[in-house]
Amino acid sequence: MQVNVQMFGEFRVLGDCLELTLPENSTVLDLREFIQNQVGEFELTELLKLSKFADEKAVLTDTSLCKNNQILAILPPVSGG
Amino acid sequence: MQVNVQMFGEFRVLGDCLELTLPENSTVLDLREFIQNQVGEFELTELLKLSKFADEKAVLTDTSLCKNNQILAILPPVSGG
Amino acid sequence: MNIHVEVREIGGLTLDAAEALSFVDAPGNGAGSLFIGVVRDLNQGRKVRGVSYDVFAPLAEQGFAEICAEAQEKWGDNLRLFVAHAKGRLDVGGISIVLAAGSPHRGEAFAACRYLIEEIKTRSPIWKQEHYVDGDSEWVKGHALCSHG
Amino acid sequence: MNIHVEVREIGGLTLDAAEALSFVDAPGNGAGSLFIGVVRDLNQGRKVRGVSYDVFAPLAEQGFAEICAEAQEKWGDNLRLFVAHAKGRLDVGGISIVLAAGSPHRGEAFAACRYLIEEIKTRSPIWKQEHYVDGDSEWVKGHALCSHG
Repeated sequence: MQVNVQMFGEFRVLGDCLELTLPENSTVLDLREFIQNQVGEFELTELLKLSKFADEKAVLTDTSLCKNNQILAILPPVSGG
Repeated sequence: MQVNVQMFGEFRVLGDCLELTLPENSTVLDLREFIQNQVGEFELTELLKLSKFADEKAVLTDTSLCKNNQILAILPPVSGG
Repeated sequence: MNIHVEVREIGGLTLDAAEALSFVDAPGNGAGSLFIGVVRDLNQGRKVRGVSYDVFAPLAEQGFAEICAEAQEKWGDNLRLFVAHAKGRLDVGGISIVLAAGSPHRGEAFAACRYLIEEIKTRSPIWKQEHYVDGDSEWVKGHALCSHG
Repeated sequence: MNIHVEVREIGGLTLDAAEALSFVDAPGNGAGSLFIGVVRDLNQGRKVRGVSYDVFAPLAEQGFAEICAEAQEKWGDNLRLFVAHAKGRLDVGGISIVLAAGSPHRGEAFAACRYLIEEIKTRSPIWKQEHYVDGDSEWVKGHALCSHG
């Protein structure tokens, strides 16, 4: 299945979004590990550990199931306001 | 000596200001008693007890000396802001 | 000068939030806290049409400046502060007071703005006469001022 | 509707205090508390030229609305609340956030306005990239969001 992962903050160095193909029934944890393996840079993999995934309505836990064609976002630690 | 006492709040019923002639070396307490004796109405004499006198720079104590041609103000309990 | 205090006669310029925020802005300030007091249509169960503010202006402005100086002592000399109070009659919705505090960080701005309104409410020579929809008018009961010295 | 929440793209309308105060005004409201966040020229000793705000807008607006609902639960359903956050690049002096709370009395207005900014700061998907006078740029270090459920 396909998911679209939007990048924010420091992850913008990877582009504005990643189009990823994941196995059926992947969880957010699977997605996290998938990205972790694609990103070689040490600083970004460390940052990824501190980051959350979200859809447009809520921040997701690692056990959440991904859906086909879902729009997700990777949220590094926030500094806003 | 002459003092000009400006009226505020409920004391406006007496006019915008009172031009009073007081004996030399009168204190704020003397002024207070002078006005107390002139104002017959019970409600206003009760209000006067709760009121302070001031010049343009500070609220005065009853022991302050009045000055000739001084501009004073009578300040009933405040409710502003 | 980083303090502005004023009693403004109604009929001239009306009190204005933008003016206050603009005054407290500065390149080093990241936070602005503003308070406005507005005449509301109901007080203690009575329908209000308007309020007249009676102010002993010179003493009020002197007091505003003292309160601002106290705030700067507590939260920093670099605080920029704006205080303006209306004098005269306002209808419902009219702005009676505008306060603003500008500072590098938000904690100081909030604290100073809150301090200004609480102190002004209790220490300023200002009296409110409420005008009711039924035609009656009444001076709002207040509390006695303190004298110092 | 007594809540307004918005992420506003810079380049369109700029954030505006008057708009916020006007939204939270109502005949029964005697108090308005407003907060603005402004880009300042110095952060942790470095001279700043501007800040880019990166925002995941749909989730941010969802979060703003939740925070507003929490404030109404704490300080009254009749609270009127306004939240707008900028998205994009601002120079020094640019307004990044405008919050306002309107209520019958000032205690609730101040408390709600303070609650909004503290919660928005810690819970919103917003990232700041500072641009320095020396030409360098850096994403400001933040803290991890919490997930619920």
